[in-house]
Amino acid sequence: MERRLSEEDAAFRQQMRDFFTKTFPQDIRDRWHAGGEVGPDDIRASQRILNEAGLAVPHWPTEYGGKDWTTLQRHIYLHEMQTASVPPPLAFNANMVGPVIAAFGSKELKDRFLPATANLDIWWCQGFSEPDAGSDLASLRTTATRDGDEWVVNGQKTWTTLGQHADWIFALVRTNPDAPKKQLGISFLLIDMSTPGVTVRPIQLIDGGHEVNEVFFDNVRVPAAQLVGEVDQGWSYAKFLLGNERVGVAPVGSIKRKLADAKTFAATVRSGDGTLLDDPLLSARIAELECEVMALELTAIRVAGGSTEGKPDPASSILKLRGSELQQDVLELVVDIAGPSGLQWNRYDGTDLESWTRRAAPTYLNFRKASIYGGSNEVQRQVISSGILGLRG
Amino acid sequence: MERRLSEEDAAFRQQMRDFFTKTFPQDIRDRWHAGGEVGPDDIRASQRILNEAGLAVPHWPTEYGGKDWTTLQRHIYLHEMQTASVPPPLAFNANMVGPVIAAFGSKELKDRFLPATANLDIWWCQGFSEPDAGSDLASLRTTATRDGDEWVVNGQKTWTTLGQHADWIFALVRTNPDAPKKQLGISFLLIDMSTPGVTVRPIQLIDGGHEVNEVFFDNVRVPAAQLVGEVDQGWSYAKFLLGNERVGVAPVGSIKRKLADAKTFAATVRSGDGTLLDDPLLSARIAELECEVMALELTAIRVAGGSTEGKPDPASSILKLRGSELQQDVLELVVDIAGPSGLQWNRYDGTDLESWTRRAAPTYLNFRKASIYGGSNEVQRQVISSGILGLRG
Amino acid sequence: MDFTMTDEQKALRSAARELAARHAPERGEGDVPVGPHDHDPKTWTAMAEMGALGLPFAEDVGGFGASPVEVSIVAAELGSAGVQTAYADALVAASLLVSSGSQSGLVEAVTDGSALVLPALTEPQRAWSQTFSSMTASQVGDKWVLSGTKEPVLCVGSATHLVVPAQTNDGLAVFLVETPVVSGARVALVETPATLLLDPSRTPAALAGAVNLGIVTLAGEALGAMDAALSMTVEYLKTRKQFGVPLMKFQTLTQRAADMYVSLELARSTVLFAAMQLADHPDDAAIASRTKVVVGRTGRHIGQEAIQLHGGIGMTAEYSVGHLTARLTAIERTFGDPRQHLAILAGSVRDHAMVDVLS
Amino acid sequence: MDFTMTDEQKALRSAARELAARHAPERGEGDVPVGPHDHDPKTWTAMAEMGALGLPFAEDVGGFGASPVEVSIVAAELGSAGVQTAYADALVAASLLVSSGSQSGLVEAVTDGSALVLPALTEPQRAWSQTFSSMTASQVGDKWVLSGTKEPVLCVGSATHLVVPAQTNDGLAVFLVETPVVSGARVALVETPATLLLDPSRTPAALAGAVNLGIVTLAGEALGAMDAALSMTVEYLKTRKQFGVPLMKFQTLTQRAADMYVSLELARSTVLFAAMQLADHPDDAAIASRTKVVVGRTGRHIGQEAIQLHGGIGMTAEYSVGHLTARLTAIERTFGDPRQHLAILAGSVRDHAMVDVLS
Repeated sequence: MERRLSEEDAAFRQQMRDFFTKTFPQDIRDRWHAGGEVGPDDIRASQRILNEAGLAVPHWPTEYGGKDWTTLQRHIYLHEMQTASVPPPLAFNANMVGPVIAAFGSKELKDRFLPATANLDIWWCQGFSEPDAGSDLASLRTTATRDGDEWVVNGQKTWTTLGQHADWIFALVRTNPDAPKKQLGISFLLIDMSTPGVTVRPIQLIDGGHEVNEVFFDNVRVPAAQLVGEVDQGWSYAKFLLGNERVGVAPVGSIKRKLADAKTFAATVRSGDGTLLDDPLLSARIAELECEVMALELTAIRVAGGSTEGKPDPASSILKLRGSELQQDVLELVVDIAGPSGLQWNRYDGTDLESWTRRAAPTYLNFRKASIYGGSNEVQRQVISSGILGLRG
Repeated sequence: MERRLSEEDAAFRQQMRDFFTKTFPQDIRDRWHAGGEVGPDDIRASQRILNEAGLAVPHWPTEYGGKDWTTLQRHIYLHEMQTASVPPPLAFNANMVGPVIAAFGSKELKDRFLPATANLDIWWCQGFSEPDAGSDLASLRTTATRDGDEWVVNGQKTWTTLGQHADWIFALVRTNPDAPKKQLGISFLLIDMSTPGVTVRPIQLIDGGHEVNEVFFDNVRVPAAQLVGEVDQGWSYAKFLLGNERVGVAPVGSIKRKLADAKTFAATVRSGDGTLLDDPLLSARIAELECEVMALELTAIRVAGGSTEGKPDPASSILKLRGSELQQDVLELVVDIAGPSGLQWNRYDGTDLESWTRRAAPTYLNFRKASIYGGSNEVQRQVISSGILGLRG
Repeated sequence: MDFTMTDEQKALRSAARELAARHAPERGEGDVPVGPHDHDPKTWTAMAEMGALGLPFAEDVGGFGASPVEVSIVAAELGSAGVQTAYADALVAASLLVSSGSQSGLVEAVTDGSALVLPALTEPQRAWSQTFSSMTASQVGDKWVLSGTKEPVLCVGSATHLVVPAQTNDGLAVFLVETPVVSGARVALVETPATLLLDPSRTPAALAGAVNLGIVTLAGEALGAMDAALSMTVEYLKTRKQFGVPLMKFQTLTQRAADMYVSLELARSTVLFAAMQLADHPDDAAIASRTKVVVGRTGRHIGQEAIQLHGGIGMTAEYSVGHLTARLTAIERTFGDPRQHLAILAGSVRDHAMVDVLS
Repeated sequence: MDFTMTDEQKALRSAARELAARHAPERGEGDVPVGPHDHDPKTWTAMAEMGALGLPFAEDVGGFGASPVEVSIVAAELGSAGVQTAYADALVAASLLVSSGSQSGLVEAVTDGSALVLPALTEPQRAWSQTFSSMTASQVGDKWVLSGTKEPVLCVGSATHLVVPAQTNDGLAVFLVETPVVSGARVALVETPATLLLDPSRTPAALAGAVNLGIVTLAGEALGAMDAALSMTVEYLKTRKQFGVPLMKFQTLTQRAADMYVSLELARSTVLFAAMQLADHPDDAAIASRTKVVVGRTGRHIGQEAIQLHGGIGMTAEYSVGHLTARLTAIERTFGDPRQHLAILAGSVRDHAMVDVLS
């Protein structure tokens, strides 16, 4: 056991910190830090800057931009990026479809898609969930029927985050309705969103934003070459995508950034003769969250070290579960700190309210999603109880 | 809706308060208030004093000592008794077997048992749970086989509280092993503990006490007349016994007494320049518990008003669930207040520690039972979700 | 003590339920308003017509001689249907007008809906306080003028008058400002003429009573919102299938629904009691704080679990449950949040051995 | 940062596990000791023989040149087996002896087990404090004498020496008392001769370092106890049947077991890190307080749930899980409870923007 960073890792951290806080454009960071709905341009710009610096897809194979870092270095990279409020590489590209294509795609697919994916020249979105296939993803009904050199796709996906900005969608489709198990007979298909028959309908969320969408497929013709890996094997690629990654599962740096902001905010809210940061109950709550976030970060570092061997990993469920809870707790704390100033969150001119107070409640409400999307916390507990504890319900 | 007590109820409350705080012997109240393992003599003495005053079994039929009070009056009676630290009538007698005999027993059984039960001339214990029939009570295996005018009982009961002091046990026994459902074929039998073949083994609990026991039956011969109601109908009597009562399900008065004590204790524990009661986090915790206990008491009063029609009542599950949680929370608070002084809870002479500090941890540990015995909180939630919300798992 | 509604109260509940159903926001595909509400004159007129706006005030001052109990009944129906209004705020203002004893005409206009008088109590970047105002009041000749900023004041754009606590040389007093100039939710006054409603000697008790009335009104609304959120969740668990079976087959979900129910029933008892208690003792600050604590915690519990048990659909503006949670989130932080009220209660735990609810 | 044990640490763990198994309390039918432990000389001798008692101290002062990391490894094995000892207390005392620089002979006797030196830190009816002592020290000629009471001091009946913080005219100092007269767990000194170990200038840092070592030792023990409690619970859910099926078929129970596991893993990371951190910075009060908070909350969660998920059997002294919970309950309140440590941390939230664990 060794607490201290090696000289090499300490230098690495300094290098990351310098890049993110000195080289990376301040205006993009400021907008990201302020929160709220961020325009796609900043996300695109950020990823291209990162990619140019070789920092967009460090966990990919080296021939496609990977850096062969240790898991600790990847933690440091993410931590420094998040605490500096640098918009991270788009998860659908960097952490989802990219690794799947890299692991299971043909050489042709890799060469065609990976560079554009790393540079966000293609903006990907995810077509997994359906109205009747959420936690029970394997019940999906969107079909792809072979017709000559093409697949013909029909059906509907939902909860497609940022789908309105996307150029392409990676989708799970049922290619063999007669397979003996519903998990079999599913394939992983790459679909150009501009293909005739693809329609996107944004869904409004309770914070007023539109970050998720329904995507409809009506006889959408997809070249057969855009099927990743083997036909009918898509379920195993999806599982790889959903659970193979321990690093970055919990957004520790973002949570720490927000908790630090919360202290800054509390110090600006007058209460009695002082500020809210002088309130014993509030400062104790902050201290408690700092303890819990510290325990989460240490756990992220500790379990990241183990190997996943490319399999779904129950250890990542710990990080997803606790990470989403703590993220929600910190955002709720900010609503408490905003207090009455957070009660009016519609935009208007001529206000003395600071913008963080206006964003506190909708951001809190928006992040109730964190314990639902990407495998609900109930599913994560199930993975832990069954996969780690051996409790087979 | 009306908040104020009627003049009649106000007078009733004063009468109860006067009796419990002025007439009832102070020494018994002091010992009960101090907590810890209380000897059977105090329990017996208390019940006889109450019975003489007509206050032991007010909810029984009037011809056997009942008072025909309103549910609010019964709440007041219990509240004043508990806050005055008067040992309550033994639950096995007053709230369990007594009402069952009164409701389902023959005239002969009533006349034979109810007066002695009310006066604690017979000390009853409960023979329901078995080693393999806890939450799943209907799986019980203790058998009673008819032989002439007698039932021959074989088997084992467990978690029999205060069985070591008991004269009689009321037991659920399987009289028809071939019944189509396991809930059928169970009878409700009254057994003299001095009958040959009855053995009691005390079980030590984690606080060191011995309040529960195993009771073994080895060819115990029981006169057929001691079967309550109809043969094979015992399950419905047991359900009546476990759930027909809303008043007193949550020990509101006891919780309030202990929470008031906790404040007194906290005011005696020095901390910094003051006492623990000056600690903002501790006093906030106390205030929070006062809010929650108030909500519980109001709910007890509110739902007590409704009729149960003698059926198991999901509303009592609310009181059992929240009552046990709050009782445990308050006892845990006392451990916090005792702090380092509570770390040595073995008895020894020549100590400067007050006795409440010594009793804090074992009492807290002992009352972990509150959410397990008498229908675990998981069972109570099941009763609520199924019986009230209609969620049939 | 009796928690049963009288026939009159049941009739009031029916009327309020019918009103709320008629004015409930529409949901479905497409965008809808989210978050803090604007003033809806149609709903407000209907509330005035049914007498809701004057309910807790005596008849001789232009009210309808009912009590906070009736107010909480109406508020619960609004909350259950998701109808957001300035009801609590308007009652706070009206209570102060009534306390002043000098505004019977305006009270009448308030209760018939022709005037909308709102209180301006909160300040930018300042925690809730009902005893502090940085607004200053000074006398120019025999006229008062106010200077300072209050924000946010919800629905203020529709207000005809504001009731404003302001600091005088002698302490906090309460003033009436007519047709204030506002931007968005901000009230920035500069030497603005105002009428003295309550002088410093009468202000603390009047403000406490007014805010207590606001607290119990919002608690009633929260009760309705929680009721609706739990009902919708239970219905969803019964009908929605995952893995081929209804969600209610998953015990972890049904046990959590049971916990929601228990929380709700305890909150219900608290709100009903608080309304009865404040009817008799309008300035009982302890019951108001306890209600804020219990209802705040319960609203958080039920609101969060309602979304979680719904899953993704609970996040959408097309479905009511998220709106209910948003409203509960706002109510929890209005007139002080549970932490603040807990701190107030913590300061007085020495004053009593036990909390006595029977008297 | 690396959480992997070295081969030496693994060997130490094996040895400690073997020792703990040999000295674990027997359970089964019939009465057993419950609650606070007495000193068991056999276990203690075995711990001395394996070198546990001198682990964290430098070799040149009679220790074995290891660190709090190794201490926490040993403590976790004791905790897992339910072996209660004065290990944490003895390390606190030894740390103060080492800090004094004047007691190398006694340190040697402590590490070989021939002396049992315990700290007397707690006072009747006083909250935990490591900066206050009502024990007074005065000089009679060139000798020091102590007067005052400390209680409870666990295992004090077996102690050969006590280390006692006492108030001098110049501030808090630390003294050594030989063969104290005690009753039960009470140490009542009246003009008792004592040796000055640490003068007021050196006392605060030495006491902080000593108590931090005690905290991480107990945190290690708690980790082991939580590990054992969770394992037993999981095993019980797998094997115990209700309603004809194993308990693990009840999703509400398995989801709660998962939550226990998550809590445990976060606590594990915290304890391991705290041990490493204190090895480098023995007087880092913040990491000690954070560890108390995390481990205290987790011990409470796991201890309570372990009993609840066992049901009735978890309440009995025949079964280990209740003993583990009892021990976790005591550990939570030793060297300050989570509330106190939270209050300390709350006082310093301004001192840093974020908690930095990588350096």
